[in-house]
Amino acid sequence: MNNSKLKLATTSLAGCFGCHMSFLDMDERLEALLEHASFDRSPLTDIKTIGNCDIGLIEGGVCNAENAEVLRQFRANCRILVAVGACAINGGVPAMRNQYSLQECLEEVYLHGTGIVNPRIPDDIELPLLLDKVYPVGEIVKIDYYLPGCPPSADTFLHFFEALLQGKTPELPRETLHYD
Amino acid sequence: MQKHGDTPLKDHLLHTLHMIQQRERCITDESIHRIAAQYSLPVSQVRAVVAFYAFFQTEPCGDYHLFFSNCPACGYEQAGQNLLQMLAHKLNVQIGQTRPDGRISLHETSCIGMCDHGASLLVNGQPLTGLESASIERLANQIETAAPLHNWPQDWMHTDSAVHKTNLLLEDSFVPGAGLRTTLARGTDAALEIITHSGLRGRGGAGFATGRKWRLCKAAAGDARYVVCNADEGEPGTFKDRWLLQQQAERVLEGMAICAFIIGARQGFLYLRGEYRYLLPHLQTTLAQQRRQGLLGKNIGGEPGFEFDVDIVIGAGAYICGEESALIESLEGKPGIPRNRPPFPVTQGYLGQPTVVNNVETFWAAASIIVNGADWFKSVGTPESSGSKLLSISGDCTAPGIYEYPFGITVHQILRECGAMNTQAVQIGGPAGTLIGRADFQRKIGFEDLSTGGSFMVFGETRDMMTVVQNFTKFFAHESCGFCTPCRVGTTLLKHNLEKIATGHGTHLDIQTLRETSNLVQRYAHCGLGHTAANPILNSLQSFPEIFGQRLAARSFTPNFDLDAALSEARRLTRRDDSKAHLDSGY
Amino acid sequence: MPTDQQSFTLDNCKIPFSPGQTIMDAALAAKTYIPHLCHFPGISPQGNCKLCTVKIGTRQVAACTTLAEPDIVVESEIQELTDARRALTQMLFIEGNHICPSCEKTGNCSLQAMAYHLGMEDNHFPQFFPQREVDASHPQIWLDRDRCILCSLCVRASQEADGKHVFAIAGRGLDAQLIVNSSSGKLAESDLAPEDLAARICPVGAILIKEVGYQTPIGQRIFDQHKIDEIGLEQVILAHNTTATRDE
Amino acid sequence: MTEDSATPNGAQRPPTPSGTRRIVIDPVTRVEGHGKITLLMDEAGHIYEARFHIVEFRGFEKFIQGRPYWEVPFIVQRLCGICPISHQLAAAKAVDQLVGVDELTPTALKLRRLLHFGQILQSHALHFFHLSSPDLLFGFGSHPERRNIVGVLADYPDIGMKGIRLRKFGQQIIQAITGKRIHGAATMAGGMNKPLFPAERDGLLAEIEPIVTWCQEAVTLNQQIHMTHPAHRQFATLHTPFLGLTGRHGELEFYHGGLRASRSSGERIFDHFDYCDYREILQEEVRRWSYMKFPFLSRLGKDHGWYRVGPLARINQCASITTPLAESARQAFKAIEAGKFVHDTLAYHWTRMIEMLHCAESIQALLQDEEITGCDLLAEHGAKQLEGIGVIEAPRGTLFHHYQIDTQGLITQANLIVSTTSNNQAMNESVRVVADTYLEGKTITEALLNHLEVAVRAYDPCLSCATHALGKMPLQVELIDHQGNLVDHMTKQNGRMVAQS
Repeated sequence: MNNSKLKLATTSLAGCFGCHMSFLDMDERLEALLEHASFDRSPLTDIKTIGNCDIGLIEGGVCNAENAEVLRQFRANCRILVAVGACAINGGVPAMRNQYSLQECLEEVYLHGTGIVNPRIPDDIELPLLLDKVYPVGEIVKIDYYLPGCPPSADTFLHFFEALLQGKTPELPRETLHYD
Repeated sequence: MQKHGDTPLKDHLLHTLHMIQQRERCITDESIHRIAAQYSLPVSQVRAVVAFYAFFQTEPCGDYHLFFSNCPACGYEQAGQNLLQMLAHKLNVQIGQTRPDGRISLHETSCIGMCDHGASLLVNGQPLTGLESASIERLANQIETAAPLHNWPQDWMHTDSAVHKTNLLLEDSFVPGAGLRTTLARGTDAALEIITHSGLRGRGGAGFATGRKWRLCKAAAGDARYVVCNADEGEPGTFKDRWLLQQQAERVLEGMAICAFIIGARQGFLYLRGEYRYLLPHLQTTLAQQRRQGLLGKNIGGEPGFEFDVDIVIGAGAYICGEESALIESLEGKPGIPRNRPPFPVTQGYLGQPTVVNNVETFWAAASIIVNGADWFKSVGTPESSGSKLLSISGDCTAPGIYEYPFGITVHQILRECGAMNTQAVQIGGPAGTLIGRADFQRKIGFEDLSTGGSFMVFGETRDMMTVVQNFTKFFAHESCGFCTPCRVGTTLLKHNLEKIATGHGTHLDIQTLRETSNLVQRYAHCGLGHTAANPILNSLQSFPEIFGQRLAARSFTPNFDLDAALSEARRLTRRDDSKAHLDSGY
Repeated sequence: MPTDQQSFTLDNCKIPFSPGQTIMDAALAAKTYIPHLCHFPGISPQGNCKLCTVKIGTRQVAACTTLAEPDIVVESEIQELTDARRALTQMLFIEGNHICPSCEKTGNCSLQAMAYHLGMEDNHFPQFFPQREVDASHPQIWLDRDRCILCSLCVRASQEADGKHVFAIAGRGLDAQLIVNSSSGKLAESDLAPEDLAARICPVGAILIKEVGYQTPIGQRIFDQHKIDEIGLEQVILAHNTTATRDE
Repeated sequence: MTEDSATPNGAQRPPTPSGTRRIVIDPVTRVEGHGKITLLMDEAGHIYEARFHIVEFRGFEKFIQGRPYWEVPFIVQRLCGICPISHQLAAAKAVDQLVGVDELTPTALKLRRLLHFGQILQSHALHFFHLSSPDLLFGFGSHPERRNIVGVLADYPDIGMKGIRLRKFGQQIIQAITGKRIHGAATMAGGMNKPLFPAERDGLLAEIEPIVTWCQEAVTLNQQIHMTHPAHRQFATLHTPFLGLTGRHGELEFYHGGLRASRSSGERIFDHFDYCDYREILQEEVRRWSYMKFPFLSRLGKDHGWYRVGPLARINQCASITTPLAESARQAFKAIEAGKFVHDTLAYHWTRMIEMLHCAESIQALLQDEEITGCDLLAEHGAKQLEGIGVIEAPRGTLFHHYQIDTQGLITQANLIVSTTSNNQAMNESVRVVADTYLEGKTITEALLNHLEVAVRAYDPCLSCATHALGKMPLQVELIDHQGNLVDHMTKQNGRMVAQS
């Protein structure tokens, strides 16, 4: 791919993919963006391990060990790391589980749920262990920019990229600022 | 509304709650309802009061109800031992809880004003002092064998303080009644002039001119005026008011009466911190004696119509009540949340009426000043800080105790005279005051330089100053009343931020945040507590930058928490401990 | 304007005032906005949120509780204060559980709108994630303490406007919480009514009328159509909350 | 399926059955969510079990407890940013029951249906054009760098842009009704919060004709791909029971209907079953190696009762489609097995496009219905109920939301069975079949990896829903020998596969 393009990696941690969907909501404008940007690791590509990137977009908070590791890989490989959406920024709706202990949450779903057979808490080694809480990404790695919203609108993404492509410090226009 | 008698105001809400707590071990919801009905108060207001004061509990406390002082000056944590934790371990009780058998409850509390006696605690209100690891063992035995308190070793009950240095006021052979006689003879205006001319400034530390305060109160419109003695000596490291009340309460009370005569008050209050409740019998005796001698009551000093008496109101564990408007709220039976000022108490204080609130030492000094004259007082001190000041010296020195020095004395000289060797830092004026290092030991005690309410804590070179700063920062987070955003949230943020740095997990970013949050709390808080809460941090960033610098993690960014520890619950639930069940915490 | 009226300067504008008026009241009367969350016209000021902090010389004071004085020079819209106000707002966010995406007050919430006004993009401070109690015992009104910012407007409104004492704040420091004046401590046993000002004044989603949910479509919510620095917005908010009451 | 305990290196784990090897695939890409695959081999080199691990957990069932029921639709839609509307609507249906509303106003019902059609249209478009078309257009073994939507836009700009516009149209419908494209708010207890204004309707109608045409083209394209690649017909194919809602006359129905289940032969297990009694027919098994549970039809038992849901299940089971173009597409599809069930796993793509066409036609009809711009949006509430169950056909299959509340209106219990969960066992089985077919020797090849992903992708698993967590599903392969040691591990780096032992 063209090296002069901004190299972009995206991932969703404990999010709902809504921020990625909102990114796609750029619709036809996506094509124009792709003239200046190319994807590295992203759910949209088959690149599984992140390489050196200009920008990393992180959706979702950090709820398990794997999230933490992926987040760190992104930090290590991205020149600019962006927390995208409410969950990445402050935990969002998944952080509602922070009101309960992990044990209470797991037991509700796997032991006490309706119509459960073989009640047990999944414990296989292939499953990433859950953190006691869902954490905002900024409590684990340094974040360079924040795009709030649940999700941030496609326009917000565009504003952000346009500023970066023009070599400016991205600043969100006040009217694009929203938390829902 | 109140009757003056030998007991504290029986019907004061705080006293009623205290009696219930004594009788029932806690204040139940049922009691709250009963009291609300009795006082015609909203239930929520009684609940708010119970929740505000640390000594009120809604869960039963033990037969032995212990409050262990965690003040760094008295050294509960020494030579690698933490006496509080040792006691908790010996008694098999969790700090902050009541042992399941209901026999013991152990709490941590801030300074109980026994800093010159070494590690100390309150057991059912009685101070035990001079605790060491050996006595912890014995103490635990006394409790486990249910020995009655009056049979415990008397040397634990030692509460007097040594006076090492005297000056004007301690050397004044004050004759009870002399101050009032002079005041009555001179008349209010002349007496007020003496106080004003003496340059006496408030001894609590803020240093407002006493004469001016009394004059403003006298001039303020009101149906009644009140004199309040602030004996809520809560600033860690201070114990001179406790000593004054133990040794020279009559002079303090006389000072109050003088003030009452000048401003035209008939009612006074002595607001005593809950930690000093054990002084009550002595103070009641003194009050009775003053009344017998005609120094309180009706026609005081033979002056027809001069009527003034003092009631004692006892707090229940809230540092903020040392702030005068919070104290007044507490006097009114409410949570001690500082009021908006203006209006100041001199115009709208207790029950909205003009009120003088002065420190114990201020009234005590005023009584002597009236007798000896303004020039006598101004003969020592500095132009801006006239007279002398009582200091409570504690910490790493050979002769802790009470010292009276003329203002203008250098820290250096004080250190020399109290037997402090190899001192690395002095905390002047308590956590809310100033922390200085060696480079500043030439500085002087006085309102124009190092102002202090009397706390003077010495820290030797073996001290880890980070521990001290952490202790003070936790203190403020615990004592914040919660009224305003910057103090309520900011003090806890500072506590967490500092802990991260102290445990070696901070980076320069955390220091930057620490500084920013400190500035925010200092500048935007509602009252003095908030304005000073970040002092230990800001002072130590200035004077002891190395205690931060040497702890910084070798990374440019560290998480705010221990990632691997955050997996421990999941490890327990899944019984996993494989390599994938751990994270490099990066912390 | 009477010619003999006194005035002071606020960010280079002359603000007239009458004796006894606070800086906030005088500014609002002169259609000049000073950010605030715990102030409400007609309710006695308390000054706990500290967002209205302004500078007089080197002194920071709360505009809502500080009396205007002749010829003082007051600064408000300066970077230093905007930064501090943003930090204070972030503190309010992290001490509670403000999950805007799922909160039914979103779009109508003054805290959120304040954060937009101040350009708050993240919470800056670590989240506390406290555990707080929901009270849904009342048939028409519910209380979600997760979102309470301890502004005490409901406490004051209940006392001053409704002549009741439904709410109080108890506990100190971070344990401070909104409590209900009833035998059980629950709203059900209180005399709170949906028409009460105390039930409608909440600037956040802490006191809400039940079963309203997301009644106002996105695009028509208060802060879809207004900005928080519009003077008189409090009346719009009250009107909105009244509609919510009536519809139910 | 049996519970197996093979594990690479966990000393505290039960011993590995002798003679097995394990392969783990991580990450799987171009699906919506996090997951990975482990393959267990016997000594003969056959894959006897595949495990599609869902690695995320969010605990919605717990943390919505204590929340008021009227907030729930907007909390639970955050399960998924791809099909938030499905969750909002399923929860809204449950909430309708809670407030005693049996019947919505005609306009409210039509608005909800319109919203739902918009949602399925955009989700199906996303899945085919953005995620799966690269496999189908370029081939399973094509160069990974090209095998994504960017590659499609470069090489098939017409198809790529039509895909983008189809999705956009669905999103615009959602935005018009809910105020936002993602995580908007429209439903109220017993109705909707906003009418569709005539101007909004007109704007959407103006665009509908090409949308219908493009959907037809997508059906044709998928039919061609499926029928011209004989390998596709066998690929990952399973013979399973199907489950889904159908309308009163057995027609294809997404918003409301009765449950119908059939054996793979086509024999009915039950029909027009009231979904409020779902507990009588469905149970869920927990397995230690996945955060996603394994639902099964109680009547068939946990070993044989697993089933498939989603487009393939719906098109196979329905008797008809109410819109003409989609109905004729359905008939063409059914013709390939002479009216019997089609079990081809890759036919999910084809049936998905038939459904997308149905959505486009239905949207057109609804937009032309005068009642759609009506203002009577809220039904009168009846007696309050303490339990509500909402079931809907989400893009990926049947979605169950079940709530219990207390008298104050706070949630006391919640059970969510999301569409992808119902396909859990089927995905594992498809992966096993593909692995068994394509695994050569004891090494993992890129071809194998791609084929495994293609099999999983066919189901359009929305793992964020499934685990009540969503995000990227990484695919990684690990090969474990009979002693439990990792023999081969495979992942991809910058589009190239890196295998290491």
